Amino acid sequence: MISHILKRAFQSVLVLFVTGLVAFAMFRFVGDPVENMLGQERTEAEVERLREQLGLNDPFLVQYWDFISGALRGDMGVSFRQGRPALEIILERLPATLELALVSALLAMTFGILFGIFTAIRRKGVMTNFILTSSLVGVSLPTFLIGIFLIYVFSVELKVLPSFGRGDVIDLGWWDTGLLTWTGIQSLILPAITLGLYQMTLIMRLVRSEMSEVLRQDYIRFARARGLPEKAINFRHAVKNTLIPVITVAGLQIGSIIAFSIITETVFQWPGVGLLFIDSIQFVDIPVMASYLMLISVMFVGINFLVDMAYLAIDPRLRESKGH
Amino acid sequence: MDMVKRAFESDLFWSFRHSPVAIISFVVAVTLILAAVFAPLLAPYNPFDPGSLNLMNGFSQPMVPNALTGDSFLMGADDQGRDVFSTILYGMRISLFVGFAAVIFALVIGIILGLTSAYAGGRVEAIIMRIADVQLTFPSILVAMLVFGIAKGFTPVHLRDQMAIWVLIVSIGLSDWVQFARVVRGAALVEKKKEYVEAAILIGRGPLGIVFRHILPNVLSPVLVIATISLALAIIAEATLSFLGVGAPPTEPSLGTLIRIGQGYLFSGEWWILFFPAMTLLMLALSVNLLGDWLRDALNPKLDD
Amino acid sequence: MQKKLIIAAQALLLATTGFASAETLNWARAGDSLTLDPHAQNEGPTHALAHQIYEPLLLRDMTGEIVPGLATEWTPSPDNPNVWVFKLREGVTFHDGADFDSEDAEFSLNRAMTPNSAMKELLSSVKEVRASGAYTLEIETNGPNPLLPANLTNLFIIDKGWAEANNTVEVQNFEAGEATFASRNTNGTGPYELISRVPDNRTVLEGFDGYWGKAEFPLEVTKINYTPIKNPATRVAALLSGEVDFTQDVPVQDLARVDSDPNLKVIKAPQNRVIFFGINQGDADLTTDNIEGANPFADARVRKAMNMALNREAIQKIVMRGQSIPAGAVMPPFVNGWTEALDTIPENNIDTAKSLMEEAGYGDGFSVRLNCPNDRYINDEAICQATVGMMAQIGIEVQLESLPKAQHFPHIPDLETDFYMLGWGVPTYDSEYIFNFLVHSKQEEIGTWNGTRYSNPEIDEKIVSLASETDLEIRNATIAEIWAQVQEDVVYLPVHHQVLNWGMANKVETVVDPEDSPKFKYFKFN
Amino acid sequence: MALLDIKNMRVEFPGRHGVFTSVNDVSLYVNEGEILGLVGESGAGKSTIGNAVMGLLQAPGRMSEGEVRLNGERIDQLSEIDMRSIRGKRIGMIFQDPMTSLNPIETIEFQLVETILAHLDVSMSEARKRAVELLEQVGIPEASVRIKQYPHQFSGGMRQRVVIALALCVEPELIIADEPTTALDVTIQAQILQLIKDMCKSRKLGVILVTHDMGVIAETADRVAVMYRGRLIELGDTSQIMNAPKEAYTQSLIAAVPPSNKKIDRFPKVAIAESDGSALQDFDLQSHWLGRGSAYETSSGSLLEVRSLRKQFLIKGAIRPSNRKYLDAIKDISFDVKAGETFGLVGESGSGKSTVARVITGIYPATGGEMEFDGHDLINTKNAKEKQQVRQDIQMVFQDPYSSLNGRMKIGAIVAEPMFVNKLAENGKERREIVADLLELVGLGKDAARKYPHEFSGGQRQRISIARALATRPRFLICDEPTSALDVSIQAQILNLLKDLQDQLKLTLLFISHDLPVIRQMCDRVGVMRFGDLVEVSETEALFEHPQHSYTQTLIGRMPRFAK
Repeated sequence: MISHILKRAFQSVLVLFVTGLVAFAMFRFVGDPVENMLGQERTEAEVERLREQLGLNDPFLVQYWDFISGALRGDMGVSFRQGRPALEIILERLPATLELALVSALLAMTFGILFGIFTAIRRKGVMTNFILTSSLVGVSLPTFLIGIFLIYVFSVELKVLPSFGRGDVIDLGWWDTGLLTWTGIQSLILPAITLGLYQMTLIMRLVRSEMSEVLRQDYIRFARARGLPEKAINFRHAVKNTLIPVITVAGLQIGSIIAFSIITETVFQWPGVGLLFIDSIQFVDIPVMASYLMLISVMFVGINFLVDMAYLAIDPRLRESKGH
Repeated sequence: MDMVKRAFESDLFWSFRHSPVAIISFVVAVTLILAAVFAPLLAPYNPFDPGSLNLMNGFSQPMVPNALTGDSFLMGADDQGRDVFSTILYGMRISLFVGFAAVIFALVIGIILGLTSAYAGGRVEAIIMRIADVQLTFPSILVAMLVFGIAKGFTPVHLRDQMAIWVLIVSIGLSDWVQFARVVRGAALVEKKKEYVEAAILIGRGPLGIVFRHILPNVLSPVLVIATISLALAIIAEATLSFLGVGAPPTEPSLGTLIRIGQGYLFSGEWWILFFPAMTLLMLALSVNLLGDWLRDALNPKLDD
Repeated sequence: MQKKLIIAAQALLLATTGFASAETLNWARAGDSLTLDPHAQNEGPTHALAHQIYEPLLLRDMTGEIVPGLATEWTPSPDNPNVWVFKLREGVTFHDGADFDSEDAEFSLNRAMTPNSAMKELLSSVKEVRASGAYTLEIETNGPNPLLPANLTNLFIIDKGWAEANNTVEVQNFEAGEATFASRNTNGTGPYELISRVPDNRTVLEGFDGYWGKAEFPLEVTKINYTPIKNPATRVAALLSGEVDFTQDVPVQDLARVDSDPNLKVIKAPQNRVIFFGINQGDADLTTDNIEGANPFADARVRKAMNMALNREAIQKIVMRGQSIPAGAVMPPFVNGWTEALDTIPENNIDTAKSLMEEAGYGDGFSVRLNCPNDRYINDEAICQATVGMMAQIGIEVQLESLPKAQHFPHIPDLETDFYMLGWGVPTYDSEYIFNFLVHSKQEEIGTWNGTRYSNPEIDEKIVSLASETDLEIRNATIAEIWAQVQEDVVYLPVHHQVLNWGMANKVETVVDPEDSPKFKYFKFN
Repeated sequence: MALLDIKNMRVEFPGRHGVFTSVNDVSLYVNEGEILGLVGESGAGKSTIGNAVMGLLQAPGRMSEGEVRLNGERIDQLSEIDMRSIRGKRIGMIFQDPMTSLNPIETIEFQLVETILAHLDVSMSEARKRAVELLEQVGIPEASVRIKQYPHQFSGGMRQRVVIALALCVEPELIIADEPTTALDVTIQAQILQLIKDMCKSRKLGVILVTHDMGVIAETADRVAVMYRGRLIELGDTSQIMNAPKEAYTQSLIAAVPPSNKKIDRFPKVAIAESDGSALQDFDLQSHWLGRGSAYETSSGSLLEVRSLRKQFLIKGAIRPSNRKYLDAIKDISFDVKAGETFGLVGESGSGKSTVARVITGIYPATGGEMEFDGHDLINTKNAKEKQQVRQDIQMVFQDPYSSLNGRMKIGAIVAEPMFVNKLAENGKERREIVADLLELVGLGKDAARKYPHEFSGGQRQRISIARALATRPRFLICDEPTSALDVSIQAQILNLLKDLQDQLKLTLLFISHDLPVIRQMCDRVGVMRFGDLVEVSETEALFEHPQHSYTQTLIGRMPRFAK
């Protein structure tokens, strides 16, 4: 068990180093931050001075080392764009993204699992076909278009939901939340649907196929032969067995949701890290981009780890001899 | 002949004939793919030839002659005076090319790595699956943006025009191979334990012969399902990337680029610039998705992910 | 029934988002201010926000006129032609209650000249800033500088005591690795106080009770909610849905829709920015063309042909929806040196252009790369695309490479492009500014944005002479001479002057600021 | 009045190729305290009857005619909800595979208590108490501790006891046991059958025991119903059916069962079973391709010598060797196989007998020991050519007829592949001719070459498997449970075929099986394996008549026998 955790931890660190390296390789090519930082009146000498100051003239590996050693000390550098510590900016924007991602994931999980179970139990039928096909429409259009379409319908034409931003947020000191105000919740609806739709379809399909598989198992037939009520069979025996593999995928999807929030946040001007990342790319704000990627990696690795642990907790077969 | 006969007698074809959804999807998908392939024959204009464009045709309404030039377009003209219908046909070529190539790229990498890890086992398997995990750490759009950034640095200036498409292919493919590898590995591990593999060892087949002659054909069904769904995903991914500014160039737009451009005209009344490309994309992705869905049920493999 | 529901929901939305109040203005634009430190960035959105909170000695009002700010009068010193004397406004207090005097002005201008300041180029001619009385400030320049006041319109004054107390004397420095106090906090003399700010998200300003100009300006806007909305469609949606009262960057194709909305209106004015193409005419060979050993752009006939092939009216009509002014010179119309004749667009004549190409020996055409930004100017990428088509008509096959601004702009000073799009604004409203950056041969300190490799020693000499010429008539004559040569040599292919489009609720009354920098103290509600 | 009375039952499955009638006009009954054996080969419809009684037919199957009465009350037309109160409460069911019949992620207690509460109005604690008692009754030691465990913590036999406890937990009147011991080893099988018998007698239960195994029926059932292709062929007392079957099918079926008490030369032909093809044609082996391989000396000495063979499997990897855990699949065994004989290896699952086959063929490398085949060192040979030569001489017929053929290859390609890989034929034409001959030889006919495996039945596939093995012209053929997946009538044919081939081609056989009667019929000498050890090697008849080792004695004692 402990060796398992240690192994995981080691792999995680490796992943982070690789992420950092790849991220850095990219930054050399997204553009030159210096032109953005200086106005059109800048001189060659100015450019040189700033490049030197930012360490952009150092060899690639030196820059990478500076970044990694800084990161280990919790110093991710200073945003070229805002002149504030990159980590601080990221952490300031993180609650927005996490709230959006969590609500989307919750929506996706709830409806994905419900619809998945429904369509697995009733394999044929008008309702099943409707759910299956209409959910496919949602993944057959790019996210940004769905978002803009929702804005058009619900903000511009019906004027019932806000088109941008987070509404009023309440600062809890270490976390600012939009979940406690009416405007905050209103503002969350469209982005959460946009972001969650894709994952919902994915989870629904997964639940459906896993559950169909489980329903064919002997122990389900045996449960039926013992005269257990259909509800107990479907929701106790089948669903629980279905959810074990679903947890892994769904857990990993949370990571994807955070990454995909880049697009949703851009469309809805949601003030989270995804939007920050896009702004940073445009401005070649290297410290912020690097911090963002590291953050995503840390979260992903963390989620992976938690999913692993959840797996152990739920599946008794893996519990004692730890399996795999 | 034998193959054809076998195909028509197969359970798969029987299930196809009894599924109206599958038939309709198949017809739509094939029609669109053929339309894309034969775009130069079908399209009234060549939208990729800038010299033939007349800017004054810009924003012509569908089927209404342009007030300035008198030209009339079936689906209207876009902001550059391009015939929307022709642009969609040509754009679909690019989208489909990117989609197919990305899926093939992912498929080849995924199959090779999946088979290798399943057959070799041990350390090789551990390393490959770890790489897959790391790959999963980078969500697909980030992978694409990374590849795009890196490629831009390495491509010589005069090759940049062609670069965009290949970068799209590589980046979408790179973010996609893991699921192929996992499914192939899962299926191959099952196949590897079957006795026909032992029989093949006994008659003296080498590892390559066993993997490619024996195991590979038996793991292709789930791969086919994933490949179909991946095709739809790749086409959508291309569109999404173009929204982030890393898509096909506007002078030779893909469906995604057309939608990206068209979404700017959602409020302004020039609905046709967005509507037709979006509907085409929807029909294409939906029909491919539905086909994949049907295929999944018809082949009923237990997909690992 | 359904309709009723919708109306009820609308009412709810309106009530809860609270923009029913006549005094609050919900303001959106594409980008946010980068920092609150007024000397750390020389950039539009940053200055636009700073103008609400801080004030310069003198400023341009919404019509572009230079008017008194914290200085009430300014004249060249009668004793020394190199010195400007400013009489400062009395009875002005900062938001924290501190009094404003010449020490603050001296401190602020000196701060703006430190190496970390982004504003120092505007003050490069300044030798010394002196507080010569409690309310008198003297600025001495290296040699006479008649245009100095025009350079001061975005140089904001901060409180010396506040800066020292909060250890924010230095403009922020990236090497130091931390944000300064001034980049997050403000203490200006301006009409609005900062209430709260989350960068890229929302900034809230409220009227400053102790503002000196209370009697002088309408000040009908008492509260400002400022939100940057990056995605154009979302920005328009926010305006159409009523969530935003005022936005600066309305996409041209949506102007009609906004204007036709009964609750909204659009107002327009020419912007201080000209869009043009630069062409590499100085190199012996081009790297991005298909002609070996020669530079087709070096032939003036080719450049003239291109100038003729460029159909500016079509671009204006279709790409810009009429929201541009076709340009004949790379100079916005407000600039000293501008004449109608210079700005007359060349005739669009493909046949003549073709014969010019023939004469130059390029009857079969050639191919070349065009570099273009895709997120900087209004419809920049679409203009370039249209240009590709127009050039194709005279046989020039253009490959378009459109890139985000961070990747596009370094190509120009680094001389990595042969054909590129650039836009230029002239904050000093004088032609010298254009010559210094775009026409003079490219050198370390001058001609830095001249990516055309155009180099004319005679012209260079004339440009340098402008800086110290005090006789305005001689100076204007030289400017005219330089322009004549630039036009003759077709150094640039001008496209158009951008037009500013401000979309707003009907209740808002304002004119368009040519620098795209709204000053809300002038705004009225009807 | 009979406990369960089935009248004219007809069950249909509509499908792609029309309506398939799985059960056709079957009438039978079961009394209290009686075990009715329902016997038949695969596809006979015997399991379908059980499912139809329970109302658990897989869609779109349906009972289209007939009636089912439980204690005189019609139950085949009940609604799903009413049926549920019969399932488990009045009729219990036991499934074949104990490994998959239990929900893997719930405790045994949960599953028992849930079932009790579903039918009885008792409190939670009462249900728990009852659950523990049930486990004790079915013979699970330390029931109160083990009840908290999960299914994977139980062995196969114990799991089947749990399954029985679940079926019995609300004291049903009737139990339908669908192949309850097929997945179990002989020794366990006897225990489980005894348990079912005891429960039946002590609780006055009616039991329908569905099985394909005549031995099980002979030992357990009071009466027997014989099914064939959906029809009830014969119904009678066990002794009558076993000793004096009236119907021809029953007769041939019983004749096909390998007798456990004596050795017979050949199995009689089964009249109604699938066509046997033709028997071996008279090949002139001297001139035929197959004969050319057998030009070796048939010495009377040992063809294969195995000395101190060991095989370990790594079951838990670790960086430090001392932390690694191994499973000893074969612990130090030695035996010889003489040329031309059939050497049998018998043992229960997990005894290591299949591993021995795979080590000899080289599919698994040996961990230690020596092996010599016709003078060639099988373990230390590095010479690739020599290795391949030996490999060619040793071939194998596998247990599972479904997984041992590559479903994506045509039969012709499957049989031709060994010749292609080892370059045993001049060209494609010759290969095709040899394939045709081989297919004729194993009784399939040459047209089989153009078909795919899924077009063949299990017995036919084993013939293909044998043809493939012969295609390298081997001298030594390992048969690893070649008939354990086959019906008894087909088994007889395959065993006959193997005997014939051995005679004609002078093959040496290593015959591996868990089935003692089959071993007795096939082998000259037998080795008994248990937990990786070879506990006894002896002449077959001597072994069966006078087993020396105590384990052999147990094994032979538990062997189901039925006297003809």
